[in-house]
Amino acid sequence: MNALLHHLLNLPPQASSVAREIDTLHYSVILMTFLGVAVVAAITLWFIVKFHRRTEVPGLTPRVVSSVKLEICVGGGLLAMFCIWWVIGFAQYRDLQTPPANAIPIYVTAKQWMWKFAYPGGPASSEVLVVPVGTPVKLIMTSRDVIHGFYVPAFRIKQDVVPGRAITTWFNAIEPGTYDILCTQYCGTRHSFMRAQVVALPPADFARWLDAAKGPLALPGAKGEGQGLAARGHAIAAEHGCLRCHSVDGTPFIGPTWADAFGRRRPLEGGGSVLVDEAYLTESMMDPNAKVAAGFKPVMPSYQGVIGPAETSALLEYIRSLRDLEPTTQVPPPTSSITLPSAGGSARGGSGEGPTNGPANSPARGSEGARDGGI
Amino acid sequence: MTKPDPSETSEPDGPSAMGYVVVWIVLIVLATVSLLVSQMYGGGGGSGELAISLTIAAVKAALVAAFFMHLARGRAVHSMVFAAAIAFFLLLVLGVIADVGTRSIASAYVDDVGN
Amino acid sequence: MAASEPDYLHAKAGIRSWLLTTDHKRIAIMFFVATTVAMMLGGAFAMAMRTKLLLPGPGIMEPITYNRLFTLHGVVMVFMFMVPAIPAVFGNFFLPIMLGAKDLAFPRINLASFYVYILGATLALWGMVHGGADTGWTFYAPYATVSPTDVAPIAIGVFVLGVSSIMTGLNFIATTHMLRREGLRWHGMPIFVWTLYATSIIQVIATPVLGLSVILVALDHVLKMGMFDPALGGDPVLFEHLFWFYSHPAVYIMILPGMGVVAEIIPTFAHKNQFSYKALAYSSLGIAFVGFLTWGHHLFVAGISQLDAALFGLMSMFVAIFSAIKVFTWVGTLYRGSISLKTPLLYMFAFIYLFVFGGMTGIAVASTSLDVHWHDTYFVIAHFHFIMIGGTLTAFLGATHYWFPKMFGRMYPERLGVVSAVLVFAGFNLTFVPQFLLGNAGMPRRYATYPARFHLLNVVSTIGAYTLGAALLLTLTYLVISLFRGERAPMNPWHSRAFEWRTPSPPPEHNFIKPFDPAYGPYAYDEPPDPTLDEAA
Amino acid sequence: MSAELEVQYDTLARQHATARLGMWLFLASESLLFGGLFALYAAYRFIYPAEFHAAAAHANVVLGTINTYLLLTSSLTVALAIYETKHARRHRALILLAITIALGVTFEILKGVEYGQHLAEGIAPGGYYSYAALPAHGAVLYFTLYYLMTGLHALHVFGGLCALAWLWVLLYRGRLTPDSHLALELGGLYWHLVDLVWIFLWPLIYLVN
Repeated sequence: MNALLHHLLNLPPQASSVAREIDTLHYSVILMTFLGVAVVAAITLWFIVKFHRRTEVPGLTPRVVSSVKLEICVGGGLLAMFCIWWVIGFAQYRDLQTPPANAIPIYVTAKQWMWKFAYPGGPASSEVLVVPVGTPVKLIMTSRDVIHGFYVPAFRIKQDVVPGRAITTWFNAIEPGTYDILCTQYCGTRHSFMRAQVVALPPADFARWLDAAKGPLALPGAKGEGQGLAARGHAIAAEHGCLRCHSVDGTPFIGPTWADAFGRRRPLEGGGSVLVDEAYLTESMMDPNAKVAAGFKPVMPSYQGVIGPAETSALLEYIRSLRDLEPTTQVPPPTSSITLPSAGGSARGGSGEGPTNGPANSPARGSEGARDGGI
Repeated sequence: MTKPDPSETSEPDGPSAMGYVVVWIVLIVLATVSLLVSQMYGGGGGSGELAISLTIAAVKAALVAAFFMHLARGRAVHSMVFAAAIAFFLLLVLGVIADVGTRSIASAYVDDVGN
Repeated sequence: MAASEPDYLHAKAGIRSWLLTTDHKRIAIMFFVATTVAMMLGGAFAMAMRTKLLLPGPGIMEPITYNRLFTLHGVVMVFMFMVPAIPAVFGNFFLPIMLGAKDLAFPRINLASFYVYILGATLALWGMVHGGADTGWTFYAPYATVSPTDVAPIAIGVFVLGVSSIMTGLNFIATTHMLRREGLRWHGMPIFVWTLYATSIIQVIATPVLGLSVILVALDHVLKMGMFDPALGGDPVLFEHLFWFYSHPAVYIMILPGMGVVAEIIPTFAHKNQFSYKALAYSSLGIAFVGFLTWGHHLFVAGISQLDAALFGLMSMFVAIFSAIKVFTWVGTLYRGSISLKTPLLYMFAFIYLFVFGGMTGIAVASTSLDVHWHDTYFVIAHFHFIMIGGTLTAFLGATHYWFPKMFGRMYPERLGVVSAVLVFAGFNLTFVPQFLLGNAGMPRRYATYPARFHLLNVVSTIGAYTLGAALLLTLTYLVISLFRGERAPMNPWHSRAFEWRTPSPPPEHNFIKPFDPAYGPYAYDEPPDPTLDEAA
Repeated sequence: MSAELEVQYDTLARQHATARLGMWLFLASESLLFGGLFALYAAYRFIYPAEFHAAAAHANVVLGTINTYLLLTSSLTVALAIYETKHARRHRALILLAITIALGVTFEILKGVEYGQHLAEGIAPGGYYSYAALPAHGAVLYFTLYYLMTGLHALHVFGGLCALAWLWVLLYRGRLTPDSHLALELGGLYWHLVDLVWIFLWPLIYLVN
């Protein structure tokens, strides 16, 4: 039943703890709507046929007046039904509005025309909202300029983000995957481009991602002016958080390693393989889930519109520069200064494994939940 | 047209000249009271003071409407229009206050996160 | 004596006799032209938008262009067409006639309201040519106060249009109270008058608040007044409160007169008394008053308190009941009638179906938790277009066909009428049913570009829009032609008992040769008509 | 408000009664125009009680109070002017009307002085506010509202004054007779509304300190 209506009504996946029950109310209301229209249509059509005018000039018609009792019944009956919907709907609304006590907080900042997510004690900034599956997440949201609307259709949540106020909403993702974040409050020229993504990871992967993310995010002299394109690409990789999922030392991580990836054929999830070249890498950045590498889950967000052509080419150059590395060997400068999570032991205080024990652990990791497709 | 009933068509005649003056004196007195109250509270500025001064204001408004504007002896429909305006105004204020007054006070937002 | 009296169209000649007329009928005709032009303009904007949405990407126009388009579409359709359409055209024309009056209470204010309307429209249109706002017709602060586009002239134009609307409402209320002909009791008035009266209350009471809020936005945009500026501690949500305090009741300004039209057309073509006169009359007032208590349901996700959300959600359920009672009564009126399926009645059936569906989806979005998912998505777009187009526009078209003979003394081509009515209905559904599904899938409104997965339904919707546009053009064409070529209309082509059909078509300058006798009610189909009427005329 | 009977009425009395009703409807509409601002005031006072309190202490109570007495008195004089016109004492009516106008003008002048003082201190509305001594947020809103409310009211006073001046001329020319002076009546109604609004503005703006 749910599946059928869910399909007929063209609803997005029910990926949050509240989605299912909200949809159930949705079904009942919509079905009653169709029923109401059907009943009215049936009655009117019946009257049209039965009481069709047969003479050119109409004669007198009997005076028929509804009884007040009947009106009260109709009105009262409908009102009762509406009020039931109101009670249920408002109860659900209250749940949507009140985060559970154990919800983990994430700070959301909206501005024309992008979303920024910040984790307490975690990365200071991210274009992607990475959350654990099965744990309530509380979003504490504010806007830097105008009113925006935070909307995740798959979670059935929406909340206007008002400048000057901190407004919270919450959700509990129940399915790993990548879901759209759309801005629903008209906020200016590029309103319709103000999209982001939620990546729901299994708890273990989320924990690892968070640890990795705690590392410093950019090289000294970020953007690497005056340095080679590869160095610049590396800085961009750090800035956009690529390195939180993709290691450069051969360690398989949430996503496949970049070390010695370029120019090789890679088996794909669901059979076949692909040559890792500029074309494939670019596609994987822009449409990550088109060709997912074997052993990884399609949880990588698209960077379409997030990184421009120049940055893309820099990233490609950087990845190419890593092609001669032997997996599991100590990575050479400049990458060594920022490798994730191998920097664990170093002053940077990341808690990932070192490169040496990387391979040892990687099978174990391989068995754990989501892995990123694409690059 | 519907039969002209006197109250509807005859121009509502207000109080006598003396009546007007009396109303005016009352208004002045009330205004003074309101002023004194506010000075007495002197910086108290509590809701109690506001309630008092608004009540006085309401009384004054009622006097002006009833006697200067002839609502007292004018047509009922005038009073209805007047009452409707007040009622809808109160609805507006109540609807807004019901929101502003009962919002969960948002915690001060830490500005260094997010960017 | 009678026959010799010229009708209002020929009573006076010359352009001045139109531009400076105080005859409510001529002013109504001028409003008819003006609002129709506005509708075509808004329709053109709609077509451009739908064309752009044929492709997910930027396609034929820049986002900023699209954003201006939907703003202008909203402003033109709401403030220049929907709000004045039925009251200022058909209300203006028929309210005095239905009351047995020679004119409205304040004819000069009536004329003034027309020119104020023109002034406001000109201001807004000038603003559109001169940059054009991109704020949406809702002018939400703070965006509207910082928008790079030229918001002020359009906001002020809206304010001026509001003044015109207030003048109309004030005039109607005073007329209804003071100019009912002798013997016409409140409970003897046609339902259309009741709905206009209810509408006028909203216009007089709510419009000033809209005027204030748009003026505050304009002041902020031009003079940094900053009443809603968070930087100064202002709360943008308060603007939304003020705006919707008008703009939700405004929905009833737009739909109530349409409901009145339904309540006039159905008895005529079913040749049957109102199933429940009082229900229709008082539900109109009920909608007008309770309609003021529901504005908050536009703010469920705007950051209002839960208490407010609860109150407004509940009130929204109540206001729906009045509409339900109306539907019940319209359908009941058909029972044991003598139904003749003419174009106006077809439009009324379209109205009832679309209104029931639109109304029920209104209940759906008022069910608070569902609104969270649907708010600001295409579901809401589809919902209120069901009410605004499926309701008001359908009623407007029905009224046009129903009263065309009376207003212009000519008949419209019945067969073409039926065809276009069917086309309008089909095109409408094709346009907006897909938008419900888009909303379910989560496509936000005001999106210049959209994710590719929404593509197919958008294409379908656009095709529907073209159909609807074509149908409307067809209607316009044959109506304009029949203005001159249509066969002469008799006094009462529909065998109606309503008051306006007891005076010649078109009516003389002062509406009646011989005033109607209210003793013969407008819906008294169970007894013979007023014998002193010559049906032949 | 012409004295001749219009075609849609059967008696002049009914025509005048209708005009009065129309005026009342207009006043209702007007009061909702102010109502929006009062609602904003209520909301912001609720959000920033302390700031409003501090800012209000800075309002010019003296001028505000004088203006209150002026307007209350002008309401009396205009009412009396109508009364005298009704009883065919045109000369008195002219004087009373003149007094009303004078009081109104004085009101506007004092308001101007008040504005001048505030602006001199840098207390300007909205983005132009530059008065350091008061808490920024709430105070700006208080004074912006102060300017908006009193400004809108002052505009209405100005409109009323124009109407009264025109009426004075009509009266002077003897166009307003004891049995036909509807225009004066309506002008009076409008003036009383202006007074009504001020009756509430005064405590809200000046007396909350």
